Amino acid sequence: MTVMTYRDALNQVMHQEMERDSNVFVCGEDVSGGAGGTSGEREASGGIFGVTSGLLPKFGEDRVIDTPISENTIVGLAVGASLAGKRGIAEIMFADFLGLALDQTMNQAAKFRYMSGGKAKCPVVIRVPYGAGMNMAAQHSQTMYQIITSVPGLKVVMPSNPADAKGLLTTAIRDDDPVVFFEHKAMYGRKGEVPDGEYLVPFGQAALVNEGDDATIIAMGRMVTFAEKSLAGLKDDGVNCDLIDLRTTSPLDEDTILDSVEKTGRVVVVDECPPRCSVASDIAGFIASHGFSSLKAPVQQVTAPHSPVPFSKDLERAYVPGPAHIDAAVRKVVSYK
Amino acid sequence: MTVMTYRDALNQVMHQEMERDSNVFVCGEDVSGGAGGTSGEREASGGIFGVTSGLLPKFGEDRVIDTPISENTIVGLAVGASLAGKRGIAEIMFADFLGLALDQTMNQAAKFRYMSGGKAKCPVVIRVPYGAGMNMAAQHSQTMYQIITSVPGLKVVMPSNPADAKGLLTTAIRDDDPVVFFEHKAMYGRKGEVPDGEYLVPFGQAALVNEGDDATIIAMGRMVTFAEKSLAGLKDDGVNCDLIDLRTTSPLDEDTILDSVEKTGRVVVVDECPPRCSVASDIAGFIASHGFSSLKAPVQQVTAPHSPVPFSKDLERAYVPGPAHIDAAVRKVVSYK
Amino acid sequence: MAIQQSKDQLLRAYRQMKTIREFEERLHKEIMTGEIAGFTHLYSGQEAVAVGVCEHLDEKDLIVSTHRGHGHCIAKGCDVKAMMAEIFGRATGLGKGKGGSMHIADFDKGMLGANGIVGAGGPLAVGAALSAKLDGEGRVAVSFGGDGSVNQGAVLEAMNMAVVINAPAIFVIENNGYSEHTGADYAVGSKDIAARSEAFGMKTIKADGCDYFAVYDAMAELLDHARAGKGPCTAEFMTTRFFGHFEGDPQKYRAKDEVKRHRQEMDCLKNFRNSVATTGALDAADMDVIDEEVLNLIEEAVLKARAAPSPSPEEITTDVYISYQ
Amino acid sequence: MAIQQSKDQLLRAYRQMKTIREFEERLHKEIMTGEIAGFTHLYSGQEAVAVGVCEHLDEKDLIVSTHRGHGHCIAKGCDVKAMMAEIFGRATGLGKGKGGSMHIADFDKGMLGANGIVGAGGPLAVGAALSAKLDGEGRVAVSFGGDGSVNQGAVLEAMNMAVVINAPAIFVIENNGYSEHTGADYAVGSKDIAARSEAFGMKTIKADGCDYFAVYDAMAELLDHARAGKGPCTAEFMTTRFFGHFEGDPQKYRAKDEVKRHRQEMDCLKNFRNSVATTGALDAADMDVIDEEVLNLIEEAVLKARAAPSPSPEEITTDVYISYQ
Ligand SMILES: Cc1ncc(C[n+]2csc(CCOP(=O)(O)OP(=O)(O)O)c2C)c(N)n1
Ligand SMILES: Cc1ncc(C[n+]2csc(CCOP(=O)(O)OP(=O)(O)O)c2C)c(N)n1
Ligand SMILES: [Mg+2]
Ligand SMILES: [Mg+2]
Repeated sequence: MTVMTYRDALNQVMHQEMERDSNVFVCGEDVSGGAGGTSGEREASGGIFGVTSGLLPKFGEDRVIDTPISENTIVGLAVGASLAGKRGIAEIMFADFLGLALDQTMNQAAKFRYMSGGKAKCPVVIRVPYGAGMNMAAQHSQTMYQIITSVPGLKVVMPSNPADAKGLLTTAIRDDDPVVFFEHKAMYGRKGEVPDGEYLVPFGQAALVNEGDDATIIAMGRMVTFAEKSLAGLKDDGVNCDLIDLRTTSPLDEDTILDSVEKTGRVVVVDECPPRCSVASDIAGFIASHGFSSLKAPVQQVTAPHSPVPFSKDLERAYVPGPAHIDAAVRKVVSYK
Repeated sequence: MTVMTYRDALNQVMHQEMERDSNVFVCGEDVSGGAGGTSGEREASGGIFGVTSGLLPKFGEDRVIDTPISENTIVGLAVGASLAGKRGIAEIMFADFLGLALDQTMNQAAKFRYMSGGKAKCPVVIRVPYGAGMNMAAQHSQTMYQIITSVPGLKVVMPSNPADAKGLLTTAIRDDDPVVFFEHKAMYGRKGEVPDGEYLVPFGQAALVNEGDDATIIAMGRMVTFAEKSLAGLKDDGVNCDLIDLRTTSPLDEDTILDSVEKTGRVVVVDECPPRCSVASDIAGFIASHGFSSLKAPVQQVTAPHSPVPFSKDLERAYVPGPAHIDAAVRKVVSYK
Repeated sequence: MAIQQSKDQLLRAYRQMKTIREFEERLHKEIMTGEIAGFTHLYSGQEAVAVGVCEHLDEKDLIVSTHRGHGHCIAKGCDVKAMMAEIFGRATGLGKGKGGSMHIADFDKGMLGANGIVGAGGPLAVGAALSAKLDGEGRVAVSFGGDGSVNQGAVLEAMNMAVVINAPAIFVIENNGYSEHTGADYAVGSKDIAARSEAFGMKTIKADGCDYFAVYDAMAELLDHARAGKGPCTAEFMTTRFFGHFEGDPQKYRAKDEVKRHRQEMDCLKNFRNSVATTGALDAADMDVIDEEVLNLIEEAVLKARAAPSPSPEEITTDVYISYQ
Repeated sequence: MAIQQSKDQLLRAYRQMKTIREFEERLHKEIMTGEIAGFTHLYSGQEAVAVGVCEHLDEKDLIVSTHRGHGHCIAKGCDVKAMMAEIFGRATGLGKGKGGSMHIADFDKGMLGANGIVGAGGPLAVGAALSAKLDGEGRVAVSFGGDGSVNQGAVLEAMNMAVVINAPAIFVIENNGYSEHTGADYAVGSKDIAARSEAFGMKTIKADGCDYFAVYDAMAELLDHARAGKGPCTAEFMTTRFFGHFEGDPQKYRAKDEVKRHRQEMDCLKNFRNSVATTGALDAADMDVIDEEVLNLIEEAVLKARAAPSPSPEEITTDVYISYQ
């Protein structure tokens, strides 16, 4: 075990996997930075969030590819190469820009295996920093994972801590299906214990972060960290909750969810998305269909409001679901008669 | 009242509204057809589904604009013009192609009013033929409305019959917010009674197509027609259902849903989308959160499977939710003890 | 300065073009019977392009195709019977009947798929070319696209991307004068496709796409360039389609006699027979034999496809991971 | 053949450029205090472009801007205090603090918004130009974009679209040598932006973006063309930015002394003062007075913004229809 940041854990995986498999390559805007221009240093940035730093010096320009601003083609580049034997890792600088790359993601990557009757394999990973909390306003703060989760053929990964970041990205790179990997911008600096060496976390297996009989809190990505914060205060008042970290929203670990619901009968789903067709509604709907007999109270959905992400600090702070919202929702669900 | 097709109802509205307001214009691929080339006839197609036919001869090339194959720019063209005082109607030939135009739809049209603090107005309508049933395979058959419904700032319209097609499109064109208007490809030929003259159907008001106390069926778009088919057989066996046609998935008519659920306590949601983050899950989740106290049985979600749309006739027929699936779900929900 | 081709080469090229032609002419008839569902875009008229390009390629080279992909598939070596079965939506099809006409692919043959999204092949081909570049074995990737596809941002981005990463990608633009019901002279603002690829910094050749020899010679030059690592290239081939955009298209946008005239004046098969006759490279008799064999092959393909079973319902949820059942 | 401009015109142009410069230099300091949140991209160094373009426009003309939009806003007449308040995230901002630096807009002034999506302005500007065309009053729409934006499909599609529908759109490309941390000579495969717009069939002029007069004269020619309905045009202006891509950028990708050198050799304000001195068109004293006034205006704008209230929480759900509460 080594204590490192979420960013460094992701960076370490790309070093390890590119070392291990010469078919793995990385492409995106400024993944190294410094190409062309009067170039002081060749690797001038290592990714705008620093996640790909150190790759260029080690693996060279052929496998660490700085690209023009062409999101759809960045994904297409990785997809096309992956259909032809490589394992491409495409970085889309902000998840919001998937709006430009959805065709290659949804209509191409997601469907090749199916449309070809299983002949095609598309082992591509699309890394996307997502989420609000850094005052980047409406076009640089969206969640997007609800949209990608709705697309059959895509796997959706949302690590909530450095160890999972490492284990899930390793699994993603080795997976033969296209994976969209959601990294919360506000978590890159988060530190945690990370297993040394090779470490894989399987898809479709949620983590039971905390155990308790009073209610089930289901969260993903950064929302897990907020749910954790709310646990302490609740515990002080004698409220003990299961906290389920989905880790991957697709595939979904249905068993872990249903087992916990059967035990507690009271559910709070926490999701950074706006409410409509969100993962929160998806899980709440799933429970209404498959866990109904165990339900003792209305499922509480803690989400952002149905509006774009506001810029102003105070507004954004109030916009993003936080520990206070979760705390209130849990108290509501446990007190329901 | 006049009996006409879904296609003709839509076509009539565009004629009426372009007549009424000189700011309204239409743009898209082959909306007239016949531009350039050796051009036998100038209006050679009137839209690949014929929905925009007759507009060019009447309103001319300035307001009926054939475009190159540039989906993102087709939407951007309508959005930019609408920000500058016009009311653009952009046709995206297949809803699937929103994958190329999502930036202009989600990051631009949906957010201008909010980001500008209310100064901007973006009265654009994006018309998108959607859905499976015509053996057009995985890239020409998707639903897409679950994705658009998840985006704050966009209104989502899904007429299930010719009268609503007329009333809702008229409302959409006059609405000052961006509207994505979903027309099911397989419904264009559907005939029905349509009010003459000016006719508006307000957004956010579902239609109670059928009344019954045993269960609530909630559907939208083409799924309403399948739900209607299933009603007769159920009635013969003494099962009477409320059938709610949402008409618009965003805004959502929450009251009509909750009133019916309170009455029946048993719900079937029918949605052509794959299950994850679908409108079916959205409604089921909404009921689990806001209608729980009236629920007497698990909410049944009738959706497509979580796979792309297959080409082969037999596979596609089995893929799309139909009357048989609905019938089975209703019987299950009413028999639940 | 036409390149010398052996008799065998010429006979194979003729057989390929003829196979595509008869495949499409037969489909045109079959579709009228209503047995074939969905969208079908026929390639008749453009055979010289697919064959003139693919005769230079082997299975390790990669191609990315379009909605009008049957010709590219046959030229790249896809099994004609398995293709026909796919178009009929049968379990014996190349994609088990799950893809259909717009999604025929054979990855073992380096055929990365027809594509229903106009322009999507551009980025995919540059990715395939990147794969070839990383392997360093002189392979190339060819992106087929139409005159309409050069107005799609994806293709324009892909051209720039290919130049920036120096990928061995070749953009083959088949200019048949129309994108659906709209003339290329309208939708291509500049009316000049070759100038676009040149402006992106690519070696570009424009040639007659109804002349197999012109296509073959142009591609020889571009492939030398790309295989040598000198960068991506573009070819614009002027051609025509003998049928509507898709089956069922009334083609009101075309002059009444246009197709008839083109079938007389721009038929690449006629052109081929004429030129080999004048040069004496081939005997008509040899080609007549091929014609016979091709017709039999197509007949057999149709009969087999008709007789083949539909995929079983379980196939709906195979070839994709499934969650939330 | 520089166009004659009156003393008043020149003084106003100088004031506009100076206002942009001081606005940005002051923001650079304010951002260090940590009071301003989010992403801020400063325009210092490029003032001659925004002003040389917008001095030709009136409020009925439309512009679409970028992430680096402060200069365009000021040049198009947005209220400096309301802009500063917006960047501070205050209720008194142009967007009530809901948009911020990347989304400043003032529709009453024909300023259709800065934009966080590189390239998105291209299609929007063509749409705005279409609106102008339909109104038939000779209005135009200007799309500002950087060297990086010409690799974005949306911009390339928009250029073709503008030509096809003959919209009075003018694409102003500000080539400051970098897109974020990548050189334009790398990301623009052809290393030649003007050739692209020409290949799309547009009249194109390339000029020195650090020389107000060069920009002004080039735009005069293009605007005559566009307003006369002769079609869209493109201008490529060579310029530089004096700060990092965004505030906090260590700029490792630039030669150590590059910014220092550019501030000495490529400062459009210095250039302006020099040329009006040699021609004797303006007295330094008049400009000194303007410098003074501008500094006071910026100081006042900052003080007012700091003192202004944040938007109230209810604003989260206003200016958007709300469903599913
Ligand atoms: C992104 C996208 N937009 C529109 C269509 C509908 N469509 C299919 S083919 C076609 C025309 C393509 O023209 P061209 O590229 O010249 O190819 P051709 O059909 O002439 O072979 C169009 C508009 C599509 N399939 N994909
Ligand atoms: C679609 C999109 N991709 C990437 C980014 C991140 N980004 C912001 S500015 C920028 C560089 C833009 O370069 P250029 O167009 O030259 O404008 P400049 O910053 O030089 O003014 C990038 C990559 C973005 N905002 N939008
Ligand atoms: Mg064509
Ligand atoms: Mg730049």
